[in-house]
Amino acid sequence: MTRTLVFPALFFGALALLPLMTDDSYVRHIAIIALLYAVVVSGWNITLGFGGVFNFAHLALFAIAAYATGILTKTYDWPSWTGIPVGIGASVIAALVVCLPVLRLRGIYVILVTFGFGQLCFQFVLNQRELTGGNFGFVRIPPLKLFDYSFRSDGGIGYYYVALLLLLITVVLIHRFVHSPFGWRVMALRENEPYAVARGIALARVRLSTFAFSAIFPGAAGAVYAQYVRSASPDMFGFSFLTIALSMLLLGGVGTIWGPIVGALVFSVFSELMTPLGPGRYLVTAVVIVAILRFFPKGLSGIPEAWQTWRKRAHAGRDVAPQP
Amino acid sequence: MSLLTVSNVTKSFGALRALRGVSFDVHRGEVLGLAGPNGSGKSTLFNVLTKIPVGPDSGRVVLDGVDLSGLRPHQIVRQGLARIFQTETDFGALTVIQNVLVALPRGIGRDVRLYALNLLEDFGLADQADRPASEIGVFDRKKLMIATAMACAPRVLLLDEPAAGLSKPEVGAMAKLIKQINRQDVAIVVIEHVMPLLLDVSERLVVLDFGEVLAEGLPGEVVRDPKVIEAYLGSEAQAHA
Amino acid sequence: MDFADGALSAFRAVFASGLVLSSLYVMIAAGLALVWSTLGIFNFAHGAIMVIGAYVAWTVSIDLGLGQVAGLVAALAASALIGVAVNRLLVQPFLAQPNIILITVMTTLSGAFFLENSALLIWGPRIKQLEKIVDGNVFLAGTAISGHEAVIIVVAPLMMLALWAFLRFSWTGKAIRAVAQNREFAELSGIRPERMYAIAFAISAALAGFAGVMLGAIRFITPTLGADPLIKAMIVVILGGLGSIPGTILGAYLVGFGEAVSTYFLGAYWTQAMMFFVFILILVIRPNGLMGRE
Amino acid sequence: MFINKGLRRSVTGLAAVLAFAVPVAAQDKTVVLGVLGAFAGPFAADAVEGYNGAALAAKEINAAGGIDGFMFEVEKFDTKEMTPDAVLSAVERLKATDNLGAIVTPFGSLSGFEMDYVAEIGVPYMVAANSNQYRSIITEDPEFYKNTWSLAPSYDAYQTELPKVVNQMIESGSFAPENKTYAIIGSDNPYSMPIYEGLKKAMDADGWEMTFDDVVPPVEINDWRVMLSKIRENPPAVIINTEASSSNAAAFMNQFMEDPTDSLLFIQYAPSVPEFVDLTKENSTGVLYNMLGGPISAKVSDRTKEIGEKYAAEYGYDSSIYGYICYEMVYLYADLLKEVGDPSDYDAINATLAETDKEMVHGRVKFDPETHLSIQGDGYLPIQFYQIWEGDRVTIYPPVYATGDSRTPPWMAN
Repeated sequence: MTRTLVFPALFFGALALLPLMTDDSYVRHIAIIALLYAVVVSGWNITLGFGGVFNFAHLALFAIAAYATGILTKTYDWPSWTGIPVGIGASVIAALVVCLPVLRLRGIYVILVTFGFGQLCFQFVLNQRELTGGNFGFVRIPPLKLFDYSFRSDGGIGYYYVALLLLLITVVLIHRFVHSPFGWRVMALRENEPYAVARGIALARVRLSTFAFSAIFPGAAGAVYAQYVRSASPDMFGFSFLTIALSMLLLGGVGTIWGPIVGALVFSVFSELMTPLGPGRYLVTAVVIVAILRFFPKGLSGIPEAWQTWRKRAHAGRDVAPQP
Repeated sequence: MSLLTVSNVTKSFGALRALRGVSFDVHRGEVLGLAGPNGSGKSTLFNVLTKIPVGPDSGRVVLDGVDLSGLRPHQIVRQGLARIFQTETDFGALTVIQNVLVALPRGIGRDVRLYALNLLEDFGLADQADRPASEIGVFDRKKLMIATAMACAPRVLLLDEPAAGLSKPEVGAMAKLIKQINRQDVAIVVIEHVMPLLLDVSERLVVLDFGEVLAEGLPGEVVRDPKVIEAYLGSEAQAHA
Repeated sequence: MDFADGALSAFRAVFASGLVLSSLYVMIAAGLALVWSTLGIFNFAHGAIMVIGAYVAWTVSIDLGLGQVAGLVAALAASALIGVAVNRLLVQPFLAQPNIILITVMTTLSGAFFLENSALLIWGPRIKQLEKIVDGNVFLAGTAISGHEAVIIVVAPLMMLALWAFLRFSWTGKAIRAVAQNREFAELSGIRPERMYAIAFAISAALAGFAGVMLGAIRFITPTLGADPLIKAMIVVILGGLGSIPGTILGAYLVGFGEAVSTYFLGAYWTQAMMFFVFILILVIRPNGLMGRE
Repeated sequence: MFINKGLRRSVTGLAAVLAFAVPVAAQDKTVVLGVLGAFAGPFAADAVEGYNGAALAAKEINAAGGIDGFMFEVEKFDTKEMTPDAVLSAVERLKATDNLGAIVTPFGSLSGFEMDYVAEIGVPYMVAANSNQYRSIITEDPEFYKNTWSLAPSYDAYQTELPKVVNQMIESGSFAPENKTYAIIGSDNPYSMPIYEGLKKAMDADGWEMTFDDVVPPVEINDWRVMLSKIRENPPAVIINTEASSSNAAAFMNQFMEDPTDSLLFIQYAPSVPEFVDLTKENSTGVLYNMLGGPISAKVSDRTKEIGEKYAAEYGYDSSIYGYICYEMVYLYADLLKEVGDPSDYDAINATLAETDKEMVHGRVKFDPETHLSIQGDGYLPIQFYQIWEGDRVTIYPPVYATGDSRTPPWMAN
């Protein structure tokens, strides 16, 4: 039991100490965004990975949360600490709405309807210019403030720890989910839907709960994102944002707790390093995605397993070798 | 006394009339055998009874006084009508015991794990409780499927070819298992092509042909019914043609 | 009198506009529908292939000055080649996987990004344009449209007809359908499935390239030219339903005329959002499309 | 060449990330000028041309020996998908750049939100677009944004000047309307909408009666015919389209010309994009458009002619507005550096920048201390009206920069 805690403790310990090692704001910014991505992608993994539902509306939930937070805290002067609850609320409600048609559909149709939902939200944001700022985006969202402390001070270190805390909560919640009867039901539905129903699992209720649960994470992350970058843009509904998040998920490995997190962190740094390539970086990204799908279907999280198999094989080889 | 009453159930797929007014009763505590040539509508009958994926076009199914027509598939299971599928089915990514745990109804008691372990013990699967279901043997997977059905606390259990693909000793073990379950006051309807098993466990036999009940009665009498023999021979002849 | 006159001319304009839009959508959706209806694969790179077709035609016909016919031929060849590559690299290696649907969505999306940004690197961000096939205007139901669009109106349904006849009557067409319906059985009958996939993709991509060349003369060519048509084509194909070429034609005309009518009554402002709303609604009510089979 | 340099930077950047940011050894006497923008996607052309213009100017200055020994190096800072975090990443890269002298760019984002973060760096920040967005943020605290200055003027004149020009055409006899009616089309984006609203007010105030009014969403519009048929039901004397997308506007132009009404056609800004003429060919002869902050016509401005020729020689095609303006930004920065002497003294350079009063390719640039935009109007940056005639862009207003007279559009000749 204690052994399983070693890796998480090391991981979060190292991340908690990162600001002590560098106060470089560039590193900090990339780290904050990477942590928020890790939260979002972990949430996506609940529907896509554990639930097996091809939900392409997940990033729209993130954008909806960012807009809801921005509009309520700026236009309607809600205190900035309400951002996270507002973001979660908006995201969960939207997830339940998008889940309703999904209950009736399968396969590619789920992808199309959830993608269509994102496009519909996008059109709404463009159309409601007075409310959302239209295609130029929503700006000057008030930063997060607790008591008298503005999270913008001290080089935004507060945001870093908020994002890290979010990720810690995410890991704890998803860990509990994976080891709970609810989590097993979700996975049972993914493994074999008719069989799951034949064992008394209520498809609609479990699926709605899955969507609501997975929406918590983009909701919270979207709120913090909006308060950190102080802006929301309709590009957040776009294809490229979606593709980035999906690449992270695939890179890390679908259906594991740590895969999406590792994927998000690695991909964030990787994508930042590729910036000088200009449009060429999309070429590299595309090739990397296809290569992962082709050669590492389980993503980075499948590598330890592959390594173990390889080692076993190597050991076996050595054991066999001395025999006559 | 009738526990499950099936009256006048029909089901069509386009022009194909798979079930044409099927009626029969399942009595409390009995094992009812369901026989018939391939394509006679046996598995379709199980499908429409449990509404997986959809219920009958018309007709009534009443379980212990409750009309099932208004219920959704998972509610039917909770009402006490559970089934196994023809092929070994499981939640491969879950462990053996988790396969059982997801099927347990709420309010089963405080220590659900102990309850599930006891259930697995009955099926000789307790020592594999924490292995992924995808890693256990074929016979074990078959037993696990029945164990998960039992986890649903059924009053009527529908078994679709439990002996398919099993070795001779395994068939014997399966027959024992069915009788053992039956002793726990669970009525059983069993579809089976392995005739010795069917005749061994069944107290009564219903024979379907072309979606209709062809014969019904004691196993020994039914198998000697000329209509039944002809139906089987006819399908044999077709198969050889 | 005045009202009746106005209503009539409005009706004509809606008709002309709807016809032009529908024909464009038929043309763009044709290739997408071919691969979707026969192989069950949704090619998200379809729009990007269209873009490449348009650029290649531009390079050959305008930059190198070799004329329109050479441009068209080069565009068809290049896009067919890309279609074969898409199949070879992004579809074939994944066919054995159980969740092929999600995987091909991912791989073809990646393909789209690859092609779009390759176009940006090769041809630069500045907009380009092709020559119209015919100059001048044509009057359709009393509303003027360009001659080029008149050609599209005529060619688009012919293209679909040819596609339908090809699938229906030619050996290759039948073989493609056979592979789609039952791969093992087709293989037993001596059909080579990989080859059928390659042919279907090549034809589909060539159709995309053709659509790109036609569109490139009435719209600006940019690397992102394909994004909007792809989404429209998606709506068309879904509306039409799986496994149905006539359905795709119906879908295209419904979307085109629907857009024109909605623009007239609801205004351009709400038409786009409306289309997505109706799209979702139809998916929920009839997941297999208007003409789709169960 | 650029990519290699970029790669080298990124490798040191990676080392910095892994070693938790060790400062890279500074190179002497190099001043980095950053171009902030999205180098892929729908706005790539703007960013690339801004970069090209700036790079061209830097090359010339370096070839002439630099400024007091300082050599310029122009670098791209890619805002990628233009999502807020990607824009901020680019700003953070700027911040981490050694010898950063200034940011010269068309625009950093559509909303201008990046200004807050650039203000924290303090580096001089010159932009050339999205005046409304930059203004609305700057006016809240001009002192805080003391480093951000816009070489584009306020867009207010877009809302008011059209009736004046139309009246001038009536006076000169090139336009003889039967009545004073107009049709107007808005485009639902924060740039076009204020112009659309303002123009309606200005036309109404001038006694024009509106016969048609619709707003299109900010997406691709393939077909304007339904809208045009509604306009044709009751042909107005003037048709105004504020659609900002040049592609949509070109489609409108062509479809209008399929069956033109006896109306003067004015399209806001979009026809200024070089390709508009390629796409519309002879159809566009007679259309009116205007531009704020655009270069004075090369026929009357030697500066425009000179830059335009150099640009075309270097890159093989004509520059759009941003190539010119970003070119000028680099020369403006060169002036500042010459005066201050120390590129790292941002405060001094910003203070000098604020005092700018210089004749440039698009007119005399002097900044409004309240909005940090270039002052617009007589003697400063003009609003210019053009009429396209057989592919030529004839400046018809203001008279001082005019290269020709307005003419009756060919479709109205009889």
